[in-house]
Amino acid sequence: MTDKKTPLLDELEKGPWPSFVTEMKKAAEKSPAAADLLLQLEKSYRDRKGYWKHGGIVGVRGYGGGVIGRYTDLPEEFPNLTEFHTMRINQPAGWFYNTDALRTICDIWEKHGSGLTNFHGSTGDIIMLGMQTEHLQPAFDDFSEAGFDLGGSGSDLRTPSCCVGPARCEYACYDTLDACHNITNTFQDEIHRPMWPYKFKIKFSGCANDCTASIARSDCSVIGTWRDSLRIDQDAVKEYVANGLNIQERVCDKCPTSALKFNPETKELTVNAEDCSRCMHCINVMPKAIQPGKEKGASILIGGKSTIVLSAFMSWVIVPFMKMESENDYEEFKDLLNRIWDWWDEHGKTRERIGETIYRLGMSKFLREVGLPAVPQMVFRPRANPYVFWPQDEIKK
Amino acid sequence: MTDKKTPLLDELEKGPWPSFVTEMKKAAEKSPAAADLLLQLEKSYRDRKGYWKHGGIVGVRGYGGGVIGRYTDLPEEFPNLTEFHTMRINQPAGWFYNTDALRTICDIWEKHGSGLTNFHGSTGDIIMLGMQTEHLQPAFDDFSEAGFDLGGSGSDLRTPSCCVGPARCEYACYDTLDACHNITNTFQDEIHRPMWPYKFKIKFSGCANDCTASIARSDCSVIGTWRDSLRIDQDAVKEYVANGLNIQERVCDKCPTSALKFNPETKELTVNAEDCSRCMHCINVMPKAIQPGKEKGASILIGGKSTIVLSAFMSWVIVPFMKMESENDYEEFKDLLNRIWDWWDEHGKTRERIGETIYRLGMSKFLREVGLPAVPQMVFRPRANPYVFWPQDEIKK
Amino acid sequence: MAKIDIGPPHYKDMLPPVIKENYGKWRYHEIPRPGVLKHVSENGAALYSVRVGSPRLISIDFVRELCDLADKYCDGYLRFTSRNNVEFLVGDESKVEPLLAELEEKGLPVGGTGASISNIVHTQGWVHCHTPATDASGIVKAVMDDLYEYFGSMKLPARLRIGLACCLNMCGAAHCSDIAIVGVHRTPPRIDHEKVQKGTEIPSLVASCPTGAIRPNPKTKSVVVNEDKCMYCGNCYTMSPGMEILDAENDGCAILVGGKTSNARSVPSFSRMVIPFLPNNAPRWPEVTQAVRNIVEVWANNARQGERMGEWIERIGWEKFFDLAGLPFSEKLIDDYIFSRETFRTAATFKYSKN
Amino acid sequence: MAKIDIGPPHYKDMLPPVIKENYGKWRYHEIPRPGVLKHVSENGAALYSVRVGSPRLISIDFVRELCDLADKYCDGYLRFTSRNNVEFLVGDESKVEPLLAELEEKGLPVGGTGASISNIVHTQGWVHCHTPATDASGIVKAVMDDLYEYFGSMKLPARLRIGLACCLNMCGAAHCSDIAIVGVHRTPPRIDHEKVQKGTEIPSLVASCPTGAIRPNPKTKSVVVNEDKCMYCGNCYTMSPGMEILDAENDGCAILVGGKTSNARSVPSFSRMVIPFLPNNAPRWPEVTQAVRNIVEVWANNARQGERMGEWIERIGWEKFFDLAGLPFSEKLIDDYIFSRETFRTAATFKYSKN
Ligand code: SRM
Ligand code: SRM
Ligand code: SRM
Ligand code: SRM
Ligand code: SF4
Ligand code: SF4
Ligand code: SF4
Ligand code: SF4
Ligand code: SF4
Ligand code: SF4
Ligand code: SF4
Ligand code: SF4
Repeated sequence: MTDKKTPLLDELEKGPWPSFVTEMKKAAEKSPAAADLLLQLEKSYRDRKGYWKHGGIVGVRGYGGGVIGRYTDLPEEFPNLTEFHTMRINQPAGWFYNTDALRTICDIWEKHGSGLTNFHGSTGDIIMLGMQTEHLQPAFDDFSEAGFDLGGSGSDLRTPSCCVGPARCEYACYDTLDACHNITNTFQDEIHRPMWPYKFKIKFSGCANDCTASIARSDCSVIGTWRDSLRIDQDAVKEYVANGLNIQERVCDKCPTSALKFNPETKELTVNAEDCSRCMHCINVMPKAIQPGKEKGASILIGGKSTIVLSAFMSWVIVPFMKMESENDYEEFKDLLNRIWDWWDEHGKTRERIGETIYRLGMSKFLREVGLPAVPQMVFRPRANPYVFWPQDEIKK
Repeated sequence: MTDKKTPLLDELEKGPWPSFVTEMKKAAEKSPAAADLLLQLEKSYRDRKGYWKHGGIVGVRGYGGGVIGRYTDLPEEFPNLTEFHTMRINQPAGWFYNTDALRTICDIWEKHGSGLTNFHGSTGDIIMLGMQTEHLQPAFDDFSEAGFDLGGSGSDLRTPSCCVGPARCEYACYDTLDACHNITNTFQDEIHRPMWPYKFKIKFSGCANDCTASIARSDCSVIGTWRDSLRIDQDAVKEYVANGLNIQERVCDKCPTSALKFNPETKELTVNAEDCSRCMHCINVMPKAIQPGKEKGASILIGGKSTIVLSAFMSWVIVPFMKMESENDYEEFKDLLNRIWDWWDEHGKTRERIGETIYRLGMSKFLREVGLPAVPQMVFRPRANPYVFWPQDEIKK
Repeated sequence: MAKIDIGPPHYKDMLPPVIKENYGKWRYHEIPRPGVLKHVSENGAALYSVRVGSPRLISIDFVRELCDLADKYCDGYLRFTSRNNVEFLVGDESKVEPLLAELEEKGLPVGGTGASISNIVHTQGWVHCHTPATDASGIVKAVMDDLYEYFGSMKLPARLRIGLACCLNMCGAAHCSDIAIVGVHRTPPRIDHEKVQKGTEIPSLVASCPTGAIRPNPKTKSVVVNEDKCMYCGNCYTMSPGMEILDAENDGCAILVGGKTSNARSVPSFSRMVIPFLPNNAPRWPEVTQAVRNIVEVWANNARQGERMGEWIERIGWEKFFDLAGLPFSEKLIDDYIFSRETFRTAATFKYSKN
Repeated sequence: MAKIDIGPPHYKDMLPPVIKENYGKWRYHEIPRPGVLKHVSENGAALYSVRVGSPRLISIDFVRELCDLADKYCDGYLRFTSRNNVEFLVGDESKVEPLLAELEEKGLPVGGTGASISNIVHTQGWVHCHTPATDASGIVKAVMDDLYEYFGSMKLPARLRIGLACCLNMCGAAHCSDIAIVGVHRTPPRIDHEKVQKGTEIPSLVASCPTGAIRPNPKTKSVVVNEDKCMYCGNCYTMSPGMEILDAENDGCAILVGGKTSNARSVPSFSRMVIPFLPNNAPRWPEVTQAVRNIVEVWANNARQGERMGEWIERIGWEKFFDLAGLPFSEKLIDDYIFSRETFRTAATFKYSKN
């Protein structure tokens, strides 16, 4: 199989960055489908277009999503790609693995699929790339047996994901892994059975650095923050000074709220906590000297998504601060999600993301109906037009 | 007449700011219409609503606009307000007057109208407030005789206006009065005979301080600027320093482009002309030391308007720099206006301002069809979406 | 027949000698005292402009009085400003003091220069318009009385420009003012079918509604309004007398702040709503004057020198402004119209509010 | 039958001992060398994370190879990052150097930390999707080969994040990246009426078009496209296989720059288009790699330390960026969609361009 010629793709085995072509060739050694994939891709490279048929609905028992059906446009040329579906496997929170688990995945995939995979897909799943319809159920059975479950696809809750958080990051303001795992488990039905106007994504970042890019990539972003003051260790500040850091220039001058004062005489750094917007900049530059505050939690934002249809949206604040420590806190968050989903279910058009529904119907309606108090933290600035929808029960009749 | 009671309005004769009620009472001494106006207004104050009928079209021979018809809702109670139209008189450029001219206006108005007036209306006209239909033509005849003409109203070019400019301001980068006068005279037909989708306003400001608020108040803003470098007089800089001005803080730190460097040793102030965006701030603070450059002209902006319907728009740049010195330069500007008006005429919906038409159809279409080259100065930043309308003659067939 | 299309009189005929001689030659200016500008020309000539507040709605007697003063002190020339103040153009320095004295005697306020509150750009209101949600001149008088000290002094952080429009047509173009007072309706139009049937082109009326709240009703040959969709803009009333929008009980004013039009330092900006409604308590609108004074003073007490209202608020953050001004926030202040998206806080950074 | 709805495995089972012991107790970190993070916990323990670039589209053999390494150096644990890099979690400092040596031997690149270019977030492209306007893995390989030196070093002004999406669905969520490479179509869909008639719900198809370019055609029981209104988003193709949008001749890539998602210093921002089209010159997309390198180098040579791409451009102004990068400007780069208004320069302030 692999001795068929792929001159264009071979070019992509050159150069220092690890080559996906090499990976495909490795897979092609063992899998006729992977071998055909290599050839179809070579043809795509030659012709500068893709050769996959449009869509196709396949799945496993008990699930409404988790599998993306895929069929080649050229079944005669590439018979092993006649069916070449992907299966989305929900990753463990934080993308941590022990090698046993990984090897098990590999073994299952060797048995049922092309041997090609993405670690990970853009949403966060493990992508099992390319399998036949008849293997779907057995592969799922094996994954389930091994403790793995499907991720989301279609108009459902997509696989939530989270940053490395407290597992390895000193900035984490809440336990992103625990929150992600807990909430993922609560919403198994929502993940596995599409029932909404469109997809819904949740991402958990432990602080405003937002290492999951949640604000751009998820309908609901949960971003760690604190309510009190960041903490400064003055000895460590002096150490940074001694090591040559220009604190005034690199830290104070770049603080977006001008909340930091550095005294070059005493070499003390002080913060006006009321002004600090917890952007993380100073902490990023001086992690040994500055830490988040003690009263930690998260901001909840809504509406992030990419370009189609109304343009890309970034999520915006709907709850400035929510504790994220106990099961009770999670309940509060889940309760909010349920209210939002109910509202969206009632008002959303087909293929309309939550952000688009809120945009179309207005934040004031959304807030009133979902039961969230309006606060100035939700907006960069108030409305410039005077087009207030006045609740008619507030006016004189 | 005036002994009828106006207890509410009388309250507005108290306090230090000159009172319009006092003015109305003065007019009421001589004009029964003004007297009735006082009483109707008192009623409005009591009932908290206006008492004018909706609209009404009246005019003078040869004109399509310039007069706003107005009729009271309560002709029986206020018979002298049965007809109470306003006439818009085109002010001289820069709102300069000699007293002869002003007295003549007063005399005509004493003869034909209520004796009440606005110096000036929000667009810039002299507003002759309140006259009967039968007086319209004779009043116009008298104004014309005295060298005054009507301003705009309806879907036409509205009376252009300009800042005091070179008449009294050291910042003026072009002759705002001459430009305004010249262009007003060229477009007499456009001012006096409504023929467009909607109104169109032009305002001339001599520099970026924009003392006519043109960017908010006109469909076309002509704002003075320069192409070379602002000029700094170092002796005058030293004088400011001697007088205690903190140049670093009040001038350099507030320059939006950080184009200014102050050397506290030599007390020299220097500018990086390439970076300067000609915002006027430094000149405003140190007018004795800093002057606009020598190669002067204007930026042309389009689209300003207030709230109705699509929200308020501010004008935006369509020509970064145009000379505004000679009749030739004016011709270039007028030619541009004509192209814009033609385009708007063809594409605009009824009651759609030019800014709204461009917004609806897209800047790229507008620029292509009006023949303006696209330059980055037209936007704060490029598009965030990839939704390019690709001219189909640029693609391969 | 009278001549038409003659255009306005030539401005050159309206310029005092000192200006004619120094036209385009002005070199710099000073503000020797509030309300007085001294412009000095390249060749040393000086012009003193004395700025005087006007109620704008004036009688011809007032104009004649101005003429008398101009004849006496200014060679018979004066001008008006883009904010409807009068400017006496004094070429002879020795006449400045006497002019000021006579103005004081006449009760005409001198001011409006530099870091002051100038005259309020405003509109017709109940005096002459058919769609007002509030009066114009009355509120202006009440507010200027209340803020009078700031017209004749220059003790504010920067200039403060107030605009007033009596309905959403916004003839006062208040939308880019440091403080905007805007007349607002709060109830949907009440349809007078007879009037609609009479003079109104139904398709244009339907098209005039920005929210699509109006549908034609072929049966009545009139229209119906979906009241839930209406945001009381009054545009339908502008199109048709049958769409009665005035409602004495519920009309009033909204307050917006933080706009500017100059390009100095920061780019021009829109005013933004901070109070959605205050009642029309004629004749002196105490709620409005008090709200405006509060905002002015919070700014004056907290902004840095040279910082316009909006520049100050953008620096400290709107959430902080609401705290400092003690103003309640509500969902009414959150945009829900076409360009709402750009106002949403698409960031995890903000300040906490006290309340 | 297999158990369903069991959810993912518990993350706790996936954590190495050093993390379990110090979970939530990390105190600070250092980057001893590019690609290696040293996290120190409150009680002094240290964890070394060695970050390794991956092509993301990998074989199970590759995964097994990673497992071998993890078993050898990391007690059998590893993780992947949100940008698809591999992280070896080394609890024992003495194992760091040997691991690095073996990685080097195997040709696995170590880097992506701090002021570097990390892995490119990307999508399926021709490998597995049905709507791509370009390939994904191929461009990523070509660009990363070209910018390789910036992966393994930290000499840039700040981190640089590249995202790639092979069509406007934007599965790479590239819209907030320092540099975004986006597959774009440039021709309207060609309708296969038979396919439309077969499986497509016509009203949904009509509704899917953001510009209203699609109208139903009751005669053909299919639709017609107003080609002038089409901006080739491909949303109709997602809805219906009959709306063939792939066009080998005219598909290609657009380049957008200046986005970010972190809230550090400046708020998150969208990437903005600076090159509307580059051709699909497979296999190595030289126009794309060259354009990306140019942008990276212009930024690297001009930005201040710590300044992200977008922060730098916003400071100097986009007009200046086009000058410095030597990129032509055209009306294609000016927004004409719903939120265009906020991009227009509503100010008289700007810098002049050289060209
Ligand atoms: C596999 C994956 C790309 C990858 O290579 O990683 C992917 C692949 C597809 N996406 Fe996606 N999307 C993937 C993450 C995303 C993301 C990024 C993210 O989640 O962070 C986005 C942008 C963020 C967002 O949600 O807005 C994204 C926005 C879309 C859209 C546009 C949705 C929108 O509202 O604008 C579509 C179109 C649709 O849903 O019909 C889409 C549709 C598709 C489909 C199913 C094609 C289609 O039109 O039906 C693609 C299947 C490709 C294939 O055959 O394998 N995909 N998709 C990602 C999912 C992997 C995973 O589960 O981990
Ligand atoms: C007199 C004046 C207010 C004043 O007291 O100064 C005025 C008065 C009226 N304006 Fe105005 N507008 C006046 C300046 C403005 C301005 C300000 C400006 O020009 O700088 C604006 C906002 C800027 C703009 O153009 O967007 C303005 C925006 C409107 C609008 C909304 C137009 C829009 O596109 O949003 C309308 C409604 C309409 O045209 O149907 C309107 C309509 C009206 C009408 C004719 C009422 C109507 O609905 O037909 C008002 C007549 C009042 C009356 O009976 O006296 N007027 N109008 C101003 C004209 C005086 C003059 O000629 O000097
Ligand atoms: C007379 C007038 C022009 C006219 O043709 O009538 C005028 C005249 C001057 N303006 Fe103005 N401006 C005039 C309306 C405006 C407006 C329009 C408005 O208020 O509606 C603006 C834009 C306001 C805004 O941004 O919202 C305006 C923004 C400025 C600025 C920029 C201020 C800033 O920092 O934002 C300056 C510069 C300065 O004062 O430092 C300026 C400066 C000046 C100077 C100093 C120019 C000069 O060298 O002669 C003049 C005296 C200013 C003063 O009063 O202290 N002028 N100026 C207008 C007087 C209106 C009035 O009666 O109060
Ligand atoms: C491992 C990872 C989280 C994960 O769960 O996988 C991670 C880990 C760290 N991030 Fe991150 N970030 C990770 C993706 C991100 C992303 C998302 C992305 O790139 O798509 C962002 C947002 C990017 C953006 O703004 O467009 C991100 C924005 C940051 C920032 C803010 C940088 C800035 O100034 O804008 C910091 C702070 C810093 O580095 O100074 C940060 C800091 C850190 C620290 C230093 C946190 C810590 O103390 O441990 C970690 C090492 C950073 C490094 O590589 O130098 N991390 N970080 C992700 C590594 C991705 C990769 O393989 O390259
Ligand atoms: S988002 Fe914050 S807590 Fe999470 S990994 Fe990044 S820096 Fe750490
Ligand atoms: S976290 Fe950000 S806002 Fe707060 S003090 Fe540090 S740099 Fe300033
Ligand atoms: S706009 Fe400029 S030139 Fe005109 S009066 Fe104002 S400051 Fe002077
Ligand atoms: S005019 Fe404005 S941008 Fe130019 S140097 Fe002066 S302050 Fe800076
Ligand atoms: S703002 Fe409205 S009410 Fe006031 S004058 Fe203008 S159109 Fe009339
Ligand atoms: S008031 Fe405005 S929103 Fe309400 S029906 Fe009339 S036009 Fe429509
Ligand atoms: S970006 Fe488009 S082409 Fe690429 S994987 Fe997503 S849907 Fe498919
Ligand atoms: S490609 Fe997009 S714009 Fe064109 S017809 Fe299809 S949905 Fe409409």
